[in-house]
Amino acid sequence: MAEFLVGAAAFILGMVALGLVRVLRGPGDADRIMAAQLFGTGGIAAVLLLGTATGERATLDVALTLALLAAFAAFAFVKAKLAQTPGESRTADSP
Amino acid sequence: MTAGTLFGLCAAVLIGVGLYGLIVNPHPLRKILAFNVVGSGVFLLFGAIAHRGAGAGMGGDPVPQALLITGIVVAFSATALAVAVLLRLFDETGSVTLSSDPPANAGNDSGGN
Amino acid sequence: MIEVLNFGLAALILGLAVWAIVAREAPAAVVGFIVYGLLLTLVWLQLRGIDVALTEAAIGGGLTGVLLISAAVRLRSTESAFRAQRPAASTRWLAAVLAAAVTGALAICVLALPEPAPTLAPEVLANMAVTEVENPITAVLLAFRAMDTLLEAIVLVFALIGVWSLAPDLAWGGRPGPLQVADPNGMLAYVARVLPPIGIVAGIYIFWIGADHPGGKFQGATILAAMWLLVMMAGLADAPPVSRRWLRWLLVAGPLVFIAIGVVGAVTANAFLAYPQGFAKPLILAIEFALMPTLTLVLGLMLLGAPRRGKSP
Amino acid sequence: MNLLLDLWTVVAVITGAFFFFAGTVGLLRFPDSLTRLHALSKADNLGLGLVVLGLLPQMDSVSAGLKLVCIWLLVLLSGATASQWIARTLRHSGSGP
Repeated sequence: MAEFLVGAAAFILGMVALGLVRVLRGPGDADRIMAAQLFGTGGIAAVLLLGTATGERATLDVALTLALLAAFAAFAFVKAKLAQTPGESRTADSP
Repeated sequence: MTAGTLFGLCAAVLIGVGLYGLIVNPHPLRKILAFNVVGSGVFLLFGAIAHRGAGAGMGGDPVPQALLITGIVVAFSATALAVAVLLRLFDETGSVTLSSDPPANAGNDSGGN
Repeated sequence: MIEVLNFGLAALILGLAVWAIVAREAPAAVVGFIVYGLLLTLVWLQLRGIDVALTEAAIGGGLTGVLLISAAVRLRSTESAFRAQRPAASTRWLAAVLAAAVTGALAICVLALPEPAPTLAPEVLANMAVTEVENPITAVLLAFRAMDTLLEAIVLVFALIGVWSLAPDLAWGGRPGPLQVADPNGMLAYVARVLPPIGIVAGIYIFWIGADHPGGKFQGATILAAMWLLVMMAGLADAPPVSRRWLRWLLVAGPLVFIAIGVVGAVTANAFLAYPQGFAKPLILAIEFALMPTLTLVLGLMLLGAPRRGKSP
Repeated sequence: MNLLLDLWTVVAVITGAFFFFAGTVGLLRFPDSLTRLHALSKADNLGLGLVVLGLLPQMDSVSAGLKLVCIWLLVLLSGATASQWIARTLRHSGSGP
């Protein structure tokens, strides 16, 4: 079982790593953030799989921390981006 | 190859890559980024050595691992201070250089330093 | 299989480090660096340093990413001027040779490390019972190398003072960070209401289990600081003015309690920061409790930067 | 029983991994940013969700299982918000429809 879980973690990491091509190609910063977001989710899945494979329960807490902070970079990016668009900061939060 | 040796060698390359970036990237923010790459390389090297010291039922030598935690937090505070200085300089002057010859006029100054 | 994973991780990390250096635009480089931080977390797990992985996940993946991506987006307009300033080919070659030499020397050192590896793990294990904590990392941080942790807490407070001292005269004593005007019914405001209660519980949980399992005050404080930041980002609460007395007291409370306990140790146990017999665990807990608010505030305020808005905005 | 649970883990994890594959393909192949954003949510919701469901029988305590589900819900919450926010910058910068 452990071998299978490690293999699955490696597969998922390989997949989301392919998605990083978007970081290289862009074209916009938003596409890059998306690739990072996908990698974050894949990374959490990999941490869970590896933690279960080794039976080390504390890795769950690592995944919990990652999940709590996963979207912060995206939030900060959007905030900074909207603050730069003139006249946008005031209506920033109304769709 | 053991994980310790593999990531130790990886760390050595990271330090080299970061050092190169620190020298050749003229933009201060990119220098901060490169500095962080060097820093994480040093931490990783330290961690690889800690991993070799596994024993007594522990996955690694706990003393370097504890110092790593201290190091990561201090590196973050140094980065935050550097970024704050940079942003303040930008707010004040609209550019992020201290040179008397601002880079905006340096378009014809190709080559040299 | 695990070797394949490790090699893949190493290759990805190297690729992302190179990307963070060579990318044309700073935001693109920073995104690469954020992913790089996440990968480092995985590497720490592979190196069996779960405490370090937690710290990296919280600080390297979370706070540093927020700090750098905001700065990169703000400084975007300054980048084009610097592109003309690329150093000459000779400089680049010299830098490459220097970097390669450093890498080579370090690689030789890595390969020539002594066998068997020197380790302090058995000694930590032998002496851990005295401290009554179960997590060896916490035992090292707060008992065997408590001086490092004390100095680190002081360094953090000094770094924050450094950030604050960048304030323009008019804004001194005012609130740090930009004024956030947010729609109370917006999406971010929604997350800023739902996530922090869970995050605060998780942060305190990570802090609390630190005595016996991987976790501790740095990781817990980082999560709490991130939650505070989220609430401020959404505009639900404003940053406190830096002249507030309670804020300043909380900022120095952690190091002061730490030093006080250290001095008590000097009197009762014959060494600065030594704990009297049988009181180790309560004193360690007292230090952790005192450091927790200090670290949370320092980490959160450091991300906000220098005070920018005067007392009456 | 044990074999059955293991089988469940294998099937769910493989299906979850497939959705990560699908998310990556979408991120790489879809023509514009908003459709790529749509591909992202597949990995968030289904990929991680199935991995979590698959790992549930391998947990040795109820609290560990609860934590696992919590992690998934947190990713769902922040992932959905982040997507919505990224979409907004796309609209403002004019690269959306």
